[in-house]
Amino acid sequence: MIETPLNAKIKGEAFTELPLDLYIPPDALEVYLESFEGPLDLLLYLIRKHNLDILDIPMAELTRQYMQYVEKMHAIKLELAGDYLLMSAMMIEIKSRMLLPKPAEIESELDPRAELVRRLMEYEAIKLAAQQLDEMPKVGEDISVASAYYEQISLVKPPEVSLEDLAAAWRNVLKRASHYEHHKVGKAELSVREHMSIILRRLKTDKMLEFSELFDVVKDGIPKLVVCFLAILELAREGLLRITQQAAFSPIYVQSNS
Amino acid sequence: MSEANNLQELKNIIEAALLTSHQPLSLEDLTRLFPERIERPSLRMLLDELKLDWAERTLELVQVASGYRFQARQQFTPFLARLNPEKQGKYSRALLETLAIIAYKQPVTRGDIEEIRGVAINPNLIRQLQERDWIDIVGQRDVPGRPSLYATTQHFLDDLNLLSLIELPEMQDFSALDNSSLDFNLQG
Amino acid sequence: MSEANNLQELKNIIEAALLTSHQPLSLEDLTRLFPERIERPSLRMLLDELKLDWAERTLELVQVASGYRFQARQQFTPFLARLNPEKQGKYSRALLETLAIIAYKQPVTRGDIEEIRGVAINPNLIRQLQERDWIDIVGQRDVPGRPSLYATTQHFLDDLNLLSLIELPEMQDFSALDNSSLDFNLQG
Repeated sequence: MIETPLNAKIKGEAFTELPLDLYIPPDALEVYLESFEGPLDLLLYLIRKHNLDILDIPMAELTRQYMQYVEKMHAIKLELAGDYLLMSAMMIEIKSRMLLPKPAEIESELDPRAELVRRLMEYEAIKLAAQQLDEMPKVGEDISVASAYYEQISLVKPPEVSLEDLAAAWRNVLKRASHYEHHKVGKAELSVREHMSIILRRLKTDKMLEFSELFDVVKDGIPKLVVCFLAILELAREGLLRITQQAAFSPIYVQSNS
Repeated sequence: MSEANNLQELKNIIEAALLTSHQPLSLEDLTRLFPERIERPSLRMLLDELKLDWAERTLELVQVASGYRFQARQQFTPFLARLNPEKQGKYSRALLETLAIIAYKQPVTRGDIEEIRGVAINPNLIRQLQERDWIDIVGQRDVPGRPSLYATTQHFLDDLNLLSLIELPEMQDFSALDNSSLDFNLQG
Repeated sequence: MSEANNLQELKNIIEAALLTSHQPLSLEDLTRLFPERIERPSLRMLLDELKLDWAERTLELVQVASGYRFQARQQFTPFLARLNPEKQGKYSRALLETLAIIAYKQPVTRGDIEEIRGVAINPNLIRQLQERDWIDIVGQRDVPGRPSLYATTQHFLDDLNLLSLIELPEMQDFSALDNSSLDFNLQG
């Protein structure tokens, strides 16, 4: 028995059971319909749910059921892939071919449903195979491979990376993640980020530092002091360090949250 | 150095190499370890011994598609899993089904995959599988547009702990039923 | 289970973890292996025993800044080096993008990188960058699992001939510049 696995949460509650009949809680509808991988998946679900014989599909019944779901998808404006509509057309065509009286001489012609049945079975086999692949232990998940350390003395130099390579790689990342506006990085942010790493490194050796120790007032110019201060604020905001003070006017301490 | 000592030394070098390599080592890789020539039967014998040496220990020496590797015995998996909390999420059904089609029907084009699944495929899926080094392009089909043919890699087999594709779980290929039997049932 | 058996079991779990870890494991990491609480003195004792167990073997258990790791004994280094006659290849796109994200968005966790790239990241990539000494761990984020925070190193700047990260190519549309509050000269 194949079921459509659902990994859905609705209003924080896990929603794992498929509804038993066509009534679907309104909130669940979208998640539910989205959980089908395509028209074949939906058809297989309907066939299994209504206990239909896949080798002798009642086309009228299945088409009616299928159209109901497709209309629901349409109604909630789920982006309805053309694939679903194409399938409707194909099913209606099969149904009508079955209604036509067959002249005796083409009696031996293939059942109009044969191609659909073949595709459903092929898809079902793949669906099962996919589940099996999912369950197999994999390196990095359930299999841990030996990887002890060794000192590398490489005879050949490792690949070089130029500034252009790096910039191109970053542009690629941005292009794909264009919805992450905040990933664009300007010089101001870069200098803050650099100082964040510098401060974290210092706090790795000295677990706790007095706030003022993080600033070299004599050597650093004002801009650098500002950047350092911004870096501390950003680190605190991201929860990477803690700033503490016992009492008013007593020394302020900075320590790593690590 | 006596011959026994020498063999023990060779075995140690192989062990050190396998314990520090993060990918499987083939017999060919292993021969590269030594400046002098070493015959494959000797290597195989040493590997067998190594396997025995470790029979009762925490790792086991296994052979996968691209060679030999040490891996932690299954019983440690639940403990080791606690070390890496940043687990990668589950794979989507779309990705798994695409992978299954490539694994069982290879070589296939994107069109073949879409035909079997009945839906258009997100190009990101293919890219994700390629980045994971589980599939790659093995050629082009000689039809208009010359679409790429995808197949699974050795690395895919390694990651699934397999020596060859034959070891994949058998697919319940209903569609392989020949048409005559199908025909018979369909008349009903 | 007798106590002796139980201790042996704990030691085996630690051994399996250390042999399969891509990076040194701290005492804190090691405590995470076990569902039940384990005291640090007990851990230290087990690590000492493990060290002794391996005293005559191919690897040695050593303690480095960020924790414990198994490493191949020096005598094997020249042999292992023969395994990787790396052609001066090119780094993969995945590696370069990972490096770029660490450079521009540091400090970041592996999870951050995966989120930005939208695909799972191969742990080997991180390891490769660490072995090249271009990135290192500067802390842990204070969330469950305490994932490591990666940043670029001084060595990375040296290799790219940079004095500071600020010299990285700027990646912001000038038209989009609107944080005039930070406009004064930060390049100092």
